[in-house]
Amino acid sequence: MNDSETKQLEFDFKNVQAEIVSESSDELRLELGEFAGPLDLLLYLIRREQANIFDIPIARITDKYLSYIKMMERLDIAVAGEFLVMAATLIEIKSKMLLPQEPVEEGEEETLDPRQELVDRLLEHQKFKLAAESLWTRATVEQAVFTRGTIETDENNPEISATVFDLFEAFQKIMVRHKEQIELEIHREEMSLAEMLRNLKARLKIEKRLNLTKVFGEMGSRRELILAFISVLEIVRTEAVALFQKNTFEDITLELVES
Amino acid sequence: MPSDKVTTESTGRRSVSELKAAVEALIFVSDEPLPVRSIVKLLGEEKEAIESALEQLSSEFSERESGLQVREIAGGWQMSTRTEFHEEVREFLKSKPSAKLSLASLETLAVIAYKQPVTVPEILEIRGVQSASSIKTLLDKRLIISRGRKDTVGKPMQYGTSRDFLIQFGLKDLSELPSIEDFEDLVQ
Amino acid sequence: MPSDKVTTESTGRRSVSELKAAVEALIFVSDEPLPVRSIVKLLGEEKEAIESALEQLSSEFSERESGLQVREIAGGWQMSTRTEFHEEVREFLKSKPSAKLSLASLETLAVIAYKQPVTVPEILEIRGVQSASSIKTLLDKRLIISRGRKDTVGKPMQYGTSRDFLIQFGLKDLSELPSIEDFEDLVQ
Repeated sequence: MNDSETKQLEFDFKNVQAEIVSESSDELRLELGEFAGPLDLLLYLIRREQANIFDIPIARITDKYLSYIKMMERLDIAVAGEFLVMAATLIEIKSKMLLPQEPVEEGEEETLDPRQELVDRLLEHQKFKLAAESLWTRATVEQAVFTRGTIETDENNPEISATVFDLFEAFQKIMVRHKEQIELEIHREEMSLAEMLRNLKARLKIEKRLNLTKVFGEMGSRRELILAFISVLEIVRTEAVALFQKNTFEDITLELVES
Repeated sequence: MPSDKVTTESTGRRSVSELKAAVEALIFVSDEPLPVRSIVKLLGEEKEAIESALEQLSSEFSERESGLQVREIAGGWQMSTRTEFHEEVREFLKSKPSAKLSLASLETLAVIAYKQPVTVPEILEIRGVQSASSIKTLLDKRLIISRGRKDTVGKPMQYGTSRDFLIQFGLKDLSELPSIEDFEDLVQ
Repeated sequence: MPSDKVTTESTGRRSVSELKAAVEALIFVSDEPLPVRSIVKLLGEEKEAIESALEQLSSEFSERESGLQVREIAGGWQMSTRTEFHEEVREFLKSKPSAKLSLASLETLAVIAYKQPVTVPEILEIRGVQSASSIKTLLDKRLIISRGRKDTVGKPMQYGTSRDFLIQFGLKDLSELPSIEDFEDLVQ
């Protein structure tokens, strides 16, 4: 369902409903995204049936809803759990509606309409859809506003202002890195550090200059990668070489310094 | 522009017009909306004097139909281009309108903005669908942040909107959002 | 300020005052001094009109004793703070909020937060790099504190997060740190 994230909001908000497209009289295609949940489908059906949201013809809407779900299954679309939960809810409401209404006695509270809870949810859901629309408008206006470019006094700093999530992510990355290192130590085999060092030194002699991003990219395993990295450090330490990086995040080049 | 001729000297060391200029310089260099209290601390002038300098500065920018505006946003003051010039600026910066949020993410953001602090199950209840990937997107874009844990079963994480949210949506503070009740009338 | 009332319409599509405002917006967003020819190309107006807009803009800024100046420098036009305010500006840039951390410090802080109490060798073991300068930064910013010595060889100092850490990251206590479980649903 990650696709819904990449779909950009370039369409008219007012006309957005669960994307149900009629291709022929009875063949329907239902596009599912996070947006098109069961509440959206219900709202769509209510509108299509020109029903009143405050007096939903529950039997009719339930039938329509179920036929959509069947159709989704027929088209081999995985029906998300939420849709099935809603189907169950609808069926339950429908059966409650079929029970004979007990006459309301004097002084007794009127029994709650079995549809009430659903209606409340639908109304609440719609409110937030409108709120989303108003946010969208705001964001559009704000995208027309720009702040100043970087100025000299601002050293282009690599610093970031952090939240707990940054902290968490940083920690997770380290743990992944750490785990890989441990795995490497366990699988010590094949090429030795000395071999790797010899290889890289020889290559540097011939090519005079090594693009390290490229060199690291050529390594077949994590183990080789680490060996290559250590070798480079060793070369930097022992040989007449220099490391170059034009800009932060750009490729690093190892160059033989002529002596 | 009658302002600085009428108003009297500020309480601090600076004249009103000096104060205005100093404030303008600070807002200009600040990367982020600059809170009044930071300016107060920095310049050692009265809060009222600084607020009045900011208001004057802001109205002067709009009166002389500058290409820039000075306005209050996300609890601070900021200088930015006026929307009228977005085409020229965008062309110059070769910037495309930044990727907008998907409908799913916008809906999730709306729920979080109005119901904060709110947990994942509470968002599910309102939206009727799982919102995990939207929440991830919103966290990545720094539009929402965690707001501690809720004291219920499982101690779920609660989410709220961030300062970046206010900035990106051009809001002084959350009270500037239209009230959710306003949308009630629009619902059928 | 006789400028825009006296001067005639510019040759292009824009009025003099619109042109001035557009030019102002462009100079403002530009990272570098903006050459006249770039503005000409961008706005499609006559070179003379743009030059005159720039001159007018520049003298208006100095006439109204703004905190900013518009001037020609290094073959282009640039907006910057006026030298009179360099003290305030410098002080401001120095006083920037301390919540900013380099990635290295953030990583170190993450290890300390999740593994506390933890020693320097243990941090090295986890991060795979020396963290001495990060630890110093974090101590300076009072985000971490020493937590006594570990009872092993060399009795290394142990570190943990401070109360300031909780405040800066908006946490009630350490149990509010996000955990893997909070993210299981969010990651994919």
